[in-house]
Amino acid sequence: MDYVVEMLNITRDFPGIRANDDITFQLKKGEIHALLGENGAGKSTLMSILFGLYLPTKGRIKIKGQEVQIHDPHVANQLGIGMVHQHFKLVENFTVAENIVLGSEPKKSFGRLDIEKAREGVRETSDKYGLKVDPDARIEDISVGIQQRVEILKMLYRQADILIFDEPTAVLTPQEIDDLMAIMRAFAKEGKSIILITHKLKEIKAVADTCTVLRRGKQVGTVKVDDVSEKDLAEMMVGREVFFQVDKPPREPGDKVVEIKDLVVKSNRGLEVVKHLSLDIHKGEILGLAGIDGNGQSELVEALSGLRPVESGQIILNGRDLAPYSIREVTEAGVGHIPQDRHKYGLVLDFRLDENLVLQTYYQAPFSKRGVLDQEKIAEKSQQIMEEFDVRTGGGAGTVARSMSGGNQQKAILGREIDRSPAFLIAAQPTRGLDVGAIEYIHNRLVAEREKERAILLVSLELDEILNISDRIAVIYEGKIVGILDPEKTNEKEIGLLMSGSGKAGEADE
Amino acid sequence: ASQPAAEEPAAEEPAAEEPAAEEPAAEEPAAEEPAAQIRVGLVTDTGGIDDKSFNQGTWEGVLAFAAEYGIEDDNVKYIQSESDADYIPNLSTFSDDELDLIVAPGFLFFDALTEVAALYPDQKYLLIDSVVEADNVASAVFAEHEGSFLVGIAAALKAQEAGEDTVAFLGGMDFDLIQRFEAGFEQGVWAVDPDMTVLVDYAGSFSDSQKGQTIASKFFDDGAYIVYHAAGGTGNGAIKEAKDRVQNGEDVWVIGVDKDQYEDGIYEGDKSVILTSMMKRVDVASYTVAEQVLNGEFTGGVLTFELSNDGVNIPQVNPNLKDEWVDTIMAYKAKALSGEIEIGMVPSRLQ
Amino acid sequence: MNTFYSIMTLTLIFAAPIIVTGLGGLFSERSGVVNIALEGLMMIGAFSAATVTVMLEPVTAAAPWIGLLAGAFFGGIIALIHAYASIDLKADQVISGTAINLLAIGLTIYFAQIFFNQQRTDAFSRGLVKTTTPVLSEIPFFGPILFTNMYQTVYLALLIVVVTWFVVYKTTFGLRLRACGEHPQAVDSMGVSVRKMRYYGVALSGILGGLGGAIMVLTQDTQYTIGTIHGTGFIALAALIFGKWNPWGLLGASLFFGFSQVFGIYSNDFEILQGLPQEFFYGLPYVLTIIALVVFSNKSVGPKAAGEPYDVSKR
Amino acid sequence: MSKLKHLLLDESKYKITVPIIAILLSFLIATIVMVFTGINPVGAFKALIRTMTGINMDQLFTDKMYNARYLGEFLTTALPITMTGIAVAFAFRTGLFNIGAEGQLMVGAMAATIVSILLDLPMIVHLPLVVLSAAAAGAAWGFVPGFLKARFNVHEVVVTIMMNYTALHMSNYVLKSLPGSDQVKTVKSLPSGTFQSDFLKALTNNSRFHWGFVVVILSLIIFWFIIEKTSFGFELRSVGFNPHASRYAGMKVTRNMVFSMMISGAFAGIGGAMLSIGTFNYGRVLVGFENYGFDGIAVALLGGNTAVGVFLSGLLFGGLKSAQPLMQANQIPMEIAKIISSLIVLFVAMKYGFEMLLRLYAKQQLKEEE
Ligand SMILES: Nc1ncnc2c1ncn2[C@@H]1O[C@H](COP(=O)(O)OP(=O)(O)OP(=O)(O)O)[C@@H](O)[C@H]1O
Ligand SMILES: Nc1ncnc2c1ncn2[C@@H]1O[C@H](COP(=O)(O)OP(=O)(O)OP(=O)(O)O)[C@@H](O)[C@H]1O
Ligand SMILES: [Mg+2]
Ligand SMILES: [Mg+2]
Repeated sequence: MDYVVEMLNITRDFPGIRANDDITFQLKKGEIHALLGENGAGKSTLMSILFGLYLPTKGRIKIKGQEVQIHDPHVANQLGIGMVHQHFKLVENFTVAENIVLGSEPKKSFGRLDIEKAREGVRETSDKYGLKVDPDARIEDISVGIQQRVEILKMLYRQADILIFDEPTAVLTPQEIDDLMAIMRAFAKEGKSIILITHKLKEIKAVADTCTVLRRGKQVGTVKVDDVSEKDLAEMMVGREVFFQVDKPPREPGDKVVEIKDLVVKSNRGLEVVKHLSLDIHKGEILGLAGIDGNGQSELVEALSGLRPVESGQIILNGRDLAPYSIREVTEAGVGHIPQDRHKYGLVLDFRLDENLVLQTYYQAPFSKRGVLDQEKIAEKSQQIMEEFDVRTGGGAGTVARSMSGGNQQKAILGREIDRSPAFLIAAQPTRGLDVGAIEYIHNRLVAEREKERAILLVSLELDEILNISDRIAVIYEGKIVGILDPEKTNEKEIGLLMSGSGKAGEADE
Repeated sequence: ASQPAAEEPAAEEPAAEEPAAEEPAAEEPAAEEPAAQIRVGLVTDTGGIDDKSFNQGTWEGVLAFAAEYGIEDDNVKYIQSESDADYIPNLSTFSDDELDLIVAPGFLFFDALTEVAALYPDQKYLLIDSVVEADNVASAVFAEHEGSFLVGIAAALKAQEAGEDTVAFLGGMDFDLIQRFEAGFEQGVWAVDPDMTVLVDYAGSFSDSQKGQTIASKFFDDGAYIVYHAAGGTGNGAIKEAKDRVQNGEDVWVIGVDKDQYEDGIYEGDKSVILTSMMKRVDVASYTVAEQVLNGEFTGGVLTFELSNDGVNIPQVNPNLKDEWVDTIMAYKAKALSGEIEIGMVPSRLQ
Repeated sequence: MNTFYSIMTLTLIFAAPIIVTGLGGLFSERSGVVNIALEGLMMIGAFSAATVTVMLEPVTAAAPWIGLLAGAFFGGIIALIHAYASIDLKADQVISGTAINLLAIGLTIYFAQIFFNQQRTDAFSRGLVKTTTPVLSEIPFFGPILFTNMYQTVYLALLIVVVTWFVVYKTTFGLRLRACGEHPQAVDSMGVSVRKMRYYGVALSGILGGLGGAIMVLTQDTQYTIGTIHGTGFIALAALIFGKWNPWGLLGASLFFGFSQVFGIYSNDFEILQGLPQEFFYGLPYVLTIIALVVFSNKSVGPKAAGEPYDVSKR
Repeated sequence: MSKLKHLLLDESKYKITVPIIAILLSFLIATIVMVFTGINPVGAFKALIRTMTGINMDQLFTDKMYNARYLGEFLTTALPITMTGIAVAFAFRTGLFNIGAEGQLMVGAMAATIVSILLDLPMIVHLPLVVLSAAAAGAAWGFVPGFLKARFNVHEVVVTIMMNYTALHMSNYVLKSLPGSDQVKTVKSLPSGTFQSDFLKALTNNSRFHWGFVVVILSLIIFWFIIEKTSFGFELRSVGFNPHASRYAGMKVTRNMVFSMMISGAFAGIGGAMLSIGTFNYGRVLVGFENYGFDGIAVALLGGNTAVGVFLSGLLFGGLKSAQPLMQANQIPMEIAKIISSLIVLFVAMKYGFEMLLRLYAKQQLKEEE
């Protein structure tokens, strides 16, 4: 038998939900095996079981032919299983070396940590795979891409040969993604076996040999990647036909709604990250803002929505300069904002859904009269948004937001922001981490808003998304707009070059 | 003998000058006959009956009275206050129960007792250390300055012998009651040696032994040879500091207060750092008034406990005082009693 | 100069229980469990130490030292309640700590009533005794401060500072402990049991908190009463934060608190300060702490995950 | 399934069943402790019943069976801790932990004393002014930790602990400095500036029960109304749960945090008035803390941070507090009441554990039925 991992008839129950239902997953030596499924399909759960974070309710696991009980990650480590989690598990104020050796530290007398030996080990491993990482750097000082390498090194340091990657590319720049793909291929060639969880079909096509698809906790099937198209995979996952191309009628842009003039914004560290940026957005237009993460997009969005002070310059909305306005004034002036971090900014997770749906309007009539809330009016409004935007919850409008699925949370935010009928809607990475079904829905809603003559700014790290639904594309690089492109007349390559500073080498992977 | 059966050596003292009340020797009950009963209740402050101080002394007086007159256990009781908010309810509880005598130790009860005594005019109360003007309240006050005068003499004699020139006074809280201790002490010291220095500090608390220890440490470092404390639990810290130092080879002393503190000062075998103590016989007060009630002689009003009726005194046995010093002290006492020496109640720093 | 030496010596004596208890808090918080129960743990330690000392005093001269051990032991035991509640049952750590503080008040005095029939323990006749070390006390400057009329527990406290620093920053145990307070998920995914590390952390806080209380009662009191600890556990907590969860910082902060208490008592001796009310000096350390917290606020970040129950499924 | 079982297994009722289990369990453990240490627990329960109902179980059917004074005193004791309970609950609901109710109560008591002593006004003006000044002082004391948290991100728990000590020493100093004060108390408040009531006194056989209870009831209603009904309360809760999202939604996070602590402090400050112009009618110089703040935490927790809950648990803890002297008089170490209180807090804090157990039990029941 040449399977290194066999998960046989795995079932896992959570209170109220069967996250994995009789799933059989088999991984061959030297293979890259993708795991695909909508949000909540049970991918992370299945892998957490393999990694010893959860025990299966039913089912057996065999590693290299031996039946095993993986009751904690330590056992998984010993079996040669390593996992790069969706959210990194790194201690921010520790050094790279400390993070890597944590849990299997080299020791000196008196239980002392042998930091020299640790450093050396790290250097050795990273050199072997060409992962350039400084063992003495602090995690908080290094980029996300490097942090991911630290995660990978953690596995390698423990001599893992079964590597699990949970949505590893969600946080990476295109260049970093390419690098990662190369690293994975190298691992596979060396005989390591890889499980890759991702929502990005393109990546599966690019590196995976096999793909197992899950839907609502059940196994839909396992296929050879070469035998299927992206469209086939998407359909297996969602259970219906999926259209990648959004149906978007051409239209003439209207008047300027938003005029950003010579805008300067500083980052948390006090550095100028938006540098004299100017940009117009028109009525009935989706303007896609493309750029590598960290080039000032977040700060720009925060300045536009009032969350971050403007150093100089103007943000003119329908003739009024919003730059000196407070957040509330900006909101009232008609700016809607779908924030990039929906858990931190978008929702009060401990509030009920209905409370979240009036988060910006609770103090206005009809929701509040002379300072007293009108629960009935709030309930009515929630009902309306929930119906219109297909927000599904277990317990209606009274459901606590924390217990809703990521997709539904996002739909709720989208509904709330659109329902306020803003003249200007900012959508920052509105589909991050969502499955294709949810993405499709959100794209369609954005296009529908465009039809209603709104000005929409779409900020995204996904070029596909930008190319797909924008009317114009602005590329941001180091806090400046370095090009305005027509999606019909450009391609990923051109945008990619602009994003990396007109292709000048070396600057892109800073 | 009707002397309270307290543990201190003083208990052996024959009751030559029993204060205030008449000696009810004739009424001493025979063991077989059921004794006449009265019910006595003590309301403690937050310290409880075991505070080695006021509450305890008063309670010991009550117990001694009960033992002497064959009062049944059920008829003497106490109730402890969890906070000062409980004073009134607790006094009221006993008043509702119609106890024959309700005792409140300490000036902290002044307000509560004033109020309750007015509400229950038929009940009889004893208040210690403070005066409530009511017919049904007996108020016991003490001449602390007189007793302190005696220990001041002892301190000066001991310091002279050791060739030291500084002694110290540690007070609990800086108000007139405690200032009387200070006043008497310094007059006693200066009566022997007018050149002697008396250091003075107040801890601001009667229950902070940490602070007591620190102030004592400061006194000793500043050259004090003997510390007289009138600070309750705070003073325990001073005693501890002295014990520590003596065991460490230094020569320092403490004068105890309220009762004979010799035991508390023992650091080895039967050697104690307590030079002598200024005894303030609150037990005598509760004993005496309980006796009055039993005999139907309760009159209320102010009862003063002083040198003349042994309400304040030094212990009968003073292992750390030379006999000749005791004689000197007794000579001064006689002068005070005869009026030859006037002992003031206000310390020099406030005059 | 004499006064200066006295103040310094007393400062060390006052600081010792704060240091030891604060280090206990350091272990707990570094492992990710906020320990507001230090006050209660000190009470338990002080009560146990006083009780054992009183009982063994007639038998052995080592009674106070056995008392110290007893304080540490029972502090550790009670801390396990906090550990169980906050680690296994995911109770709010501040609330669980508050409950332990309340429980300690009740338990110590209740058992005092059972053992001694009074609301405090009996007084021990000696407790720990100040010592003047021959020869060393002759050293200029340090002699009068460190080796004259000093409790040996002060040396113990300073030793524990060094040991704690070594354990926390130099050993693999320390690495894991700190990681638990920063990012427990990371520790867990590396196959180290967060639960176990946190139990160690909290148990150590109990042991050291109990020891701190024991030191306090045996050096600065004559018996255990409800007022023996009077907020020192909270001061230790403040010192921990003030000292930025670092043993040396904690040492500095504890000395500061010790000094300001002693100084309050000495303030009378300085003529310029005599006009100020005593209360001013009583309150000063607390006001200064607040000011210090504000001044250092931008950097005063404690263990990131402290206070959060560890949840495996949290992402 | 029996009715009791039904109730135990109903998840939506956990909010009520868990605290009740916590109370019962605490009493059970305390009883076991008493039995094992050779104390007869009956006396403890008799004392509790007597303080909370006025009925003396030892004198049933005699003329001494009932005494309304106990009831009055018990309610009087419950008033300040209900106020600190409201204060803590209010802060909790807005995401803050107010361990400083103790200090806020002290400065509230201090302010009430000052205004009630120094001003001579007709009652209709004087009394409200006294109460307002207590609230204002408490609010000022709450302002500091609120502001420091909002502005400098200093943890409110530590600041409030420090503020408690500061309050203790400052109010002691101020009270001692008032005209006529001695080392332990001030002179009496003017009757126009106190809650004291001959009517209520007469009603409760000369207990100290006073008009403060009206203010407590009003405070409970105000607490409930602000938190549950107003847009202001919405904002406070939102900021408490998620300051980032609240800022995003246009709320003023800093200001709201400060408001929360100030309102919480105001409630605690009024608690101080319950003492200084209710239970007593003079200002007291304190030796140390009286743990009203901690009692407030217990009250708030057991009451689930709701108005009705705080009302009920305020009564329970008030009863436990005021029963202590009678317990001691019955030869029961009164600390058993403190042990019970702290166990209740501990068990309420362990509520997830209980919920887990209940769910487990529910599962078992289901299996058995199958
Ligand atoms: N700890 C948990 N407790 C309860 N339910 C859980 C828990 N973890 C996951 N679930 C549920 O199990 C289901 C599967 O979740 P899982 O995280 O495995 O999905 P996923 O496929 O990884 O989703 P995504 O693509 O969003 O990462 C979800 O419906 C989720 O609600
Ligand atoms: N502890 C939990 N209990 C119940 N459900 C959970 C728990 N943790 C996660 N879930 C559910 O798991 C599903 C996926 O969660 P997840 O956090 O991966 O969402 P997401 O939208 O993918 O977010 P992310 O941006 O982190 O990828 C959601 O339905 C979420 O509600
Ligand atoms: Mg997942
Ligand atoms: Mg996800």
